[in-house]
Amino acid sequence: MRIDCPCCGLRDNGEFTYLGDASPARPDGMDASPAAMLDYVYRRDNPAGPHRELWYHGAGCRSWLVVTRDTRTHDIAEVAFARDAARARDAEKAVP
Amino acid sequence: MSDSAPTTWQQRSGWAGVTQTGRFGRAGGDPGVRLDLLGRQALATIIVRPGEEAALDRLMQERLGVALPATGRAAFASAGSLVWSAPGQWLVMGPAASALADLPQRLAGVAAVTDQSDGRALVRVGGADARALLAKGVSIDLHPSVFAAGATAVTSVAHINIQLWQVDDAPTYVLAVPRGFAGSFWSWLTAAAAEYGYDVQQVPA
Amino acid sequence: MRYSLLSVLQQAFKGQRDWTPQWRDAAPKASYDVIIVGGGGHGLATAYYLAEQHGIRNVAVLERSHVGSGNIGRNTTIVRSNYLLPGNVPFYEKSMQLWERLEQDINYNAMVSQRGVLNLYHTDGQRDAYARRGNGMRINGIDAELLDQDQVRAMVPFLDFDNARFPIQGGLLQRRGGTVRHDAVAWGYARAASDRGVDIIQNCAVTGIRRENGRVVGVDTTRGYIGAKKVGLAVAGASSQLAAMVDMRLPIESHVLTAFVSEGLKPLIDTVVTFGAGHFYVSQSDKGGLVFGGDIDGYNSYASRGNLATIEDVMEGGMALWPGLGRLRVLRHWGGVMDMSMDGSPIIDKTHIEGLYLNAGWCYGGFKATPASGFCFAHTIANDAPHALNAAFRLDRFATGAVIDEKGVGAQPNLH
Amino acid sequence: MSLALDRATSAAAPATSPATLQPFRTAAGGLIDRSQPLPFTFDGHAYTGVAGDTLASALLANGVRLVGRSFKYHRPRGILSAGSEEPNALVELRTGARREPNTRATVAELYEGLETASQNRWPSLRYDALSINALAAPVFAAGFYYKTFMWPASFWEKLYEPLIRRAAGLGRAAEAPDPDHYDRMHAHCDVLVIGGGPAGLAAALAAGRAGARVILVDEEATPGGRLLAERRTIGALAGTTWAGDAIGELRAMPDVRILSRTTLFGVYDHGQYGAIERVSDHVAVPEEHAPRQRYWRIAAKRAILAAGAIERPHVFGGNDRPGVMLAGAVRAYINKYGVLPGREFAVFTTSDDGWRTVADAVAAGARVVAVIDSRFEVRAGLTQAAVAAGARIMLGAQVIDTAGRPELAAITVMSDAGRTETIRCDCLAMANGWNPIVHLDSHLSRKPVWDARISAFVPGGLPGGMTAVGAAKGQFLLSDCLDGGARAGAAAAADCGFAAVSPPPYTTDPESDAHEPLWRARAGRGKAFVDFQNDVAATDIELAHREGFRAVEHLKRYTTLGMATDQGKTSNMAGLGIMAELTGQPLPQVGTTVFRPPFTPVAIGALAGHHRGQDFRATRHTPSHGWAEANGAVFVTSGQWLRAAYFPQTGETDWLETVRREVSTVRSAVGICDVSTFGKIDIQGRDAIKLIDKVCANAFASLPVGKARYAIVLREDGFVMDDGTVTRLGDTHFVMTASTANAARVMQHLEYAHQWLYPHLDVQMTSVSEQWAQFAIAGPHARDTLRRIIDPAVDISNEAFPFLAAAAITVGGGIAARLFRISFSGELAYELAVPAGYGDAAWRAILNAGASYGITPYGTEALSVMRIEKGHVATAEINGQTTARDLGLGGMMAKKKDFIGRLMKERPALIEPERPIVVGVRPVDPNDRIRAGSHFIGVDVTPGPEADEGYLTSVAFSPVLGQWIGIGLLKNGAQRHGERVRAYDPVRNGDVVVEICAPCFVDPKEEKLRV
Repeated sequence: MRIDCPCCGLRDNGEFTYLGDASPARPDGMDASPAAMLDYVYRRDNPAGPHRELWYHGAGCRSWLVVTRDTRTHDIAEVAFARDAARARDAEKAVP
Repeated sequence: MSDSAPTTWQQRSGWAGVTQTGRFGRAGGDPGVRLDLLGRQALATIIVRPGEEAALDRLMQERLGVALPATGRAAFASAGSLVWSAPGQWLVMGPAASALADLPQRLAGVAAVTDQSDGRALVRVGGADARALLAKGVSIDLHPSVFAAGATAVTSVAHINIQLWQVDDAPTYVLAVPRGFAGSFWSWLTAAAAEYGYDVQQVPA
Repeated sequence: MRYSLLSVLQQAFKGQRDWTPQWRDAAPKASYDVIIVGGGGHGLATAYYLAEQHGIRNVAVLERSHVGSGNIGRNTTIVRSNYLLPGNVPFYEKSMQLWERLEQDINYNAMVSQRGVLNLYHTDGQRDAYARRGNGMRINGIDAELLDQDQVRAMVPFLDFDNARFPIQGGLLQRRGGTVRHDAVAWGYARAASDRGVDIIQNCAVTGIRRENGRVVGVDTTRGYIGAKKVGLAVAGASSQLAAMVDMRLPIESHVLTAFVSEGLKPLIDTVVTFGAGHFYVSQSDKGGLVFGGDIDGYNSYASRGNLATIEDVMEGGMALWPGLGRLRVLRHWGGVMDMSMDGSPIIDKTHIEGLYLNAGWCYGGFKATPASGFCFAHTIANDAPHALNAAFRLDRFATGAVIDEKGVGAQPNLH
Repeated sequence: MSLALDRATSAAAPATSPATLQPFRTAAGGLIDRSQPLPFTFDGHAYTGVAGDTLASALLANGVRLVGRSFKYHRPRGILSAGSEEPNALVELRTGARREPNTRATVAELYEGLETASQNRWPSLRYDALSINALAAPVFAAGFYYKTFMWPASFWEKLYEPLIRRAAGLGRAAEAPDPDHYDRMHAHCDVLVIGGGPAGLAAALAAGRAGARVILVDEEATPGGRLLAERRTIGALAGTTWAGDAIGELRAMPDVRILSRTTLFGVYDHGQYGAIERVSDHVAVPEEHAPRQRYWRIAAKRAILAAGAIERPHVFGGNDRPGVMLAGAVRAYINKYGVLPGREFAVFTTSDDGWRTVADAVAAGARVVAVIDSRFEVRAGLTQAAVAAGARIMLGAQVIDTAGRPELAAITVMSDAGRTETIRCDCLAMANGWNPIVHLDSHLSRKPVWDARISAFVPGGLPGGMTAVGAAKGQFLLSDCLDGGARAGAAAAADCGFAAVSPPPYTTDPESDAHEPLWRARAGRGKAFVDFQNDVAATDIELAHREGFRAVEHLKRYTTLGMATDQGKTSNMAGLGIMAELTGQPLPQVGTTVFRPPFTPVAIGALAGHHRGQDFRATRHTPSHGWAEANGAVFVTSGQWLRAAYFPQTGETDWLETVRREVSTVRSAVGICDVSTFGKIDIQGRDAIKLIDKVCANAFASLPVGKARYAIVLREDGFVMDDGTVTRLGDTHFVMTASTANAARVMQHLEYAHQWLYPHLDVQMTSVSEQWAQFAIAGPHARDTLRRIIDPAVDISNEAFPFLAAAAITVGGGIAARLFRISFSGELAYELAVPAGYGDAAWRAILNAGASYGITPYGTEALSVMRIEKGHVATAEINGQTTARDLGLGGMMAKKKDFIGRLMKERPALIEPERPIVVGVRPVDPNDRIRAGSHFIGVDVTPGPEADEGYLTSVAFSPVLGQWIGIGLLKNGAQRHGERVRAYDPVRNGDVVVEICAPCFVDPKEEKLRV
């Protein structure tokens, strides 16, 4: 498998470490509920199909990436810097 | 305990105790690979602060006469070289040990500067078989149409994270290896180079 | 026909004419007392124990493909009960005990081979961790021996003791551990369950789970609707998909694990050995192939195939442990889709939906669990309450914090 | 009964001229070099082949046709094929540590002095004792073992299994480590062409001419494929000439690489391919510095599958007798190797191309006695050569049996009317159509599809970027191979952005590929084999059907069809065909087996490459490693690091004695320890403190500049990930340490928090683990020692530089350094960091400076003793299963800030009072020794699951207390100080009564570290 790191190009998946589903957002702050945290830490959709997931290019540029990959075929549709995706996520959250 | 003296504060290269100079590997013909062990030079990581990339670029042009290289690129100049190393990060190299001492001050508020001069062991790899040799360990495409002089990559070789950059189209490469891994890296490099024959020399800073 | 040496000899003279299908390839009835979704080892064992232990025979096992087509036929056939944590230990020991009498119980030779499982240690810290494990096993009445380097050398002299990056210091040995012919487990349970009245329905995929008034009433399948008083899910690899039919999100990810077999060789190694300093374990099948594997690839996947990074990692582990492997050849590698749970331990429990039961999250340890899993799941379904042996395998343990994390790596399935 | 051949095979060959030694070598022809005789041995007999031979062709040239014994019934077996699909001719190659079992004689290139042996036979190949298994064949039907060997239960491991194991298996592995080395190479290309036959060559030419970067891989020593095995013409050229020209043109192209002797074994995701180049397998021993094999990891934008096809055997009684061969293989031996596999040939065909064998055999000087074609009508002109040769032509007939002991001497043919007839011949060529090699495209889980025209599976939806051409696509005509290959090569180049010109169509000699499959012939008396290597007969498939194993995977697993070293290359289709007949289903509905990588078996050593022995994983060396090594330190592996465990001095005989001295010296004078292995992370930026406060569970906002603080990092699930320190070097500048074991993980975690959880923070972070050498200097004379090496201006008095102070200083006359007053030993202690290049110098300087105080270097053992004496937790306690509360650190958890792990650590089971908590332990009898890993059990309690109350995590012999001490995790531990329990250690026969105490044994008021 190869992942097209936005700054390093196509690299073997051996250069990366995997974290998992990028969909859950951390219930941040002192008012987060244990139930929401439980959901965030443990429960997953685990889809057979497109999956947004976090990978870390540890043997390369040390960027965290959000990779959209089909779990049935391993086909990768998109790779983005996690930081950019996170900023977009937070911007969306900020909208009332 | 023997051998504790002297207390002269002598620097040791990361290659010390690991490498031997001379001709090795395949005996006949010219060695296909030349390995130059580079002495210590000033090396630092520069990480730009949010929104300060233009300012950093300007400051580096003033200081070294080279612009911040783009992703995957390196720029070499006599005052110092800049090698991209991660988003918003560059390695800066100066010829002498103290060449970069002014940088933290100069870049204050624009970028974080962290000395790495002792953290890497550097080797220059040249010779007719240099590209083939590296292809044994590096999974990136080193074809001249893809990776040529001025290109750099952060990747891994033999389970060791390294950075390499190509300095000319001979081709010649420089590899920066984390200091503590120098022994294992050398073991791989020499095993891979043996079939071409290789020549090792020390190159003073 | 009962299987025996006599019946085999008789059939030898009759050109093997009188054998009949080992299990009935049943067509679905309108309804059942219990439907087990999943015709793998766990599902078939559950059906068998429902019939055998609880007298519940109006049972169907629904299999989307054919019996034994999932992980029961894709694993590396190792059985053991050398677990660390109290939640796991008695359960896996029960499984070991059921393995030890499996052939007599189901009249099918699954070649349970107690050739020993040897886990190597390479540091003092690992030794102490194995001592902790071994002592826990002994306290539970399970055999465990802590071997030093000489004892390991005597057992497996060809390993790399002298030039290793991580020298072998010793090992934890469970002599009762070993291997079992995996396919035969599925076929044997299928035959035994079928003989006891269970309908084994192949090529029947569940497409929906129907509920009325908060209680399960049946399942929609590619072969039509089938009613059921109770439905048990035993579909490791696809648990999340089935659970999604009733809007449940599970603490499970699906990952791929690659396994390998070499060409056939004359006997070389007569135990199961696990490398402690890399990802590699190996045994030799009765046919002569070395069966080995390593770590999961470490990303969500339903593709049942792995990639080169992991394959190389396994081979490097193999060569580091056993340098004589160099000229032996890998014949085939394949992937299985694992239900990786968030703490590395399984789930056998009732769900919040009445009449719906869940057996899932086996990670890559499901094969050895097959008999006890069936035994406990059958109990849980029959009594609507867990057996003491699976009392720790509750779904709510993630909320309560009573997680069973053998490796101590936390809620990250790719690390278990 | 056997014919003239017996004399040739049984005679130990005397060493005279090659010609007399090779009775079956043709007078001329073949792509071999007759001027280079190559002596070799088989089962101890000396023979001679010639350069260009495979072991199989050389054996055949010498008249050796009995080559092996089958797996189950030990039936005599010969050579079926001329390629990598060979199921029968498996031999052991070479001897000693280089012995390679199960090698296919058909792909083993001959070299001078090659030693080979048959396998799976005893005492000899010709007289194999276990061939009595064949007599019991009626019992040994598929799956019989599932039904028996069950009584008595204990006999399985003791008797049945050992017998089965000894009888099973094929060749013998070498008993020594593999002496050769293996190389790895990464390659990239635009177009990867898999297979160097006519289609592959045409594709590579078209892509290469367009300027694309091309890699062509081919299994054989010379590409050419079937062109080398058949007598064909392309345009005005002989096929072999055309192939030679094509290779020459490709070699001249700068961006084309031809990898011969290379098998593409697997297709992986996103255009990654694995291939093995057999660099040195055709020589006795690799040249110095040359690898035995090279593993190519190829990344390709486009791939062209031109792997060809495999001919199908016929299934009939006695079809496994040596001398029964694939027709294509017969032609290959004749045309490529100049070898006649027999003198009197018969051909059993269902395809037009089988008839080609007649003309080739006759041209090489053999007799063709009969051509049996099960079709009732064949194309006009097809029979011409056979008629001319005087062969009998038997249409609508089938071969149903063979005779000969052990090699073929005659066949029994049954006419359509049911009349049987025996025909004498010593070689039967079987032609039953071809199966495209669909293996590689199925590696990515694509199912092949049925092509009724050729009655075979062809590639279905191909993996991204892959195209099939030629025979691999089911196009068996040479002209189609060439034109299809050229078109595909041009298209692939165009996909990669190269302007490609479509070449004009190729012209060839006349050909036809008409064929009607015959899945099995009518029953004869003998066993009709489907899978030769695993001895699966047609009757086994019938039995599987009878017992309900009808799904293709069931069929395969129950009968072992297709599971041998050839992975069913010659057998799977016949198995499916017979099952289709039995179930009355069309064949494609029976299913297809999924072909898994590798395409042919791959040496484990090749995939491991450099990473074995000491090079299995990288070793990290500390800055003081050189000194420690020279001074006799004993090292311990700690993650990737090698650390000094202790430094024995002359006269010390026991590691405990050494460690005791080191500890005592530190506690009474001073010692130095290399702690460079800790992870060190430089954190800068306006929001650095915010990030640190999110990642650490204790509070840091209040940390003043110039101070260090102990830090605890939790996982989000509330368990402890790691501990370390955070030091504030400047207002917005911090350095954080992580434990040796977790350094990489903590760095990754920080990056995760920074890039994913809190992307708006102004933080710049980088690892400086390799930049700084760091040494702990501990003991009452630590300050005195330090004063001698730091520059005079630095004030390290207790007042100016108190406990937990930290500062950037200089040493050795202006060398930048960092000094931290932190202590894990409980003594007055510092950690001095210097640039790693000065690490060795600093280490020596400190030893010199401390010499007059009696300084000792100490290693990880002494470090561990002292931290246990102090009750500090380390890796053994921070094992991923413990919370901060378990470790006695619960009180440090911040209450007023959010941090990773905050909520989850409060889950009910994690705060229940029963939960084991850290305690100190010491044996009641001070002479007793305790061991980590012992479990805690009540003093008079019988061991059992309910009695288990926790375990000992760490132990040490404390020189201060003069006895063993430990720390452990005990249920309700905090309330049980003073209580006695047992440290129960049955795996080491230990059972020691211990007293529970507070987890701190030395200086509990911490007076020593503040002086």
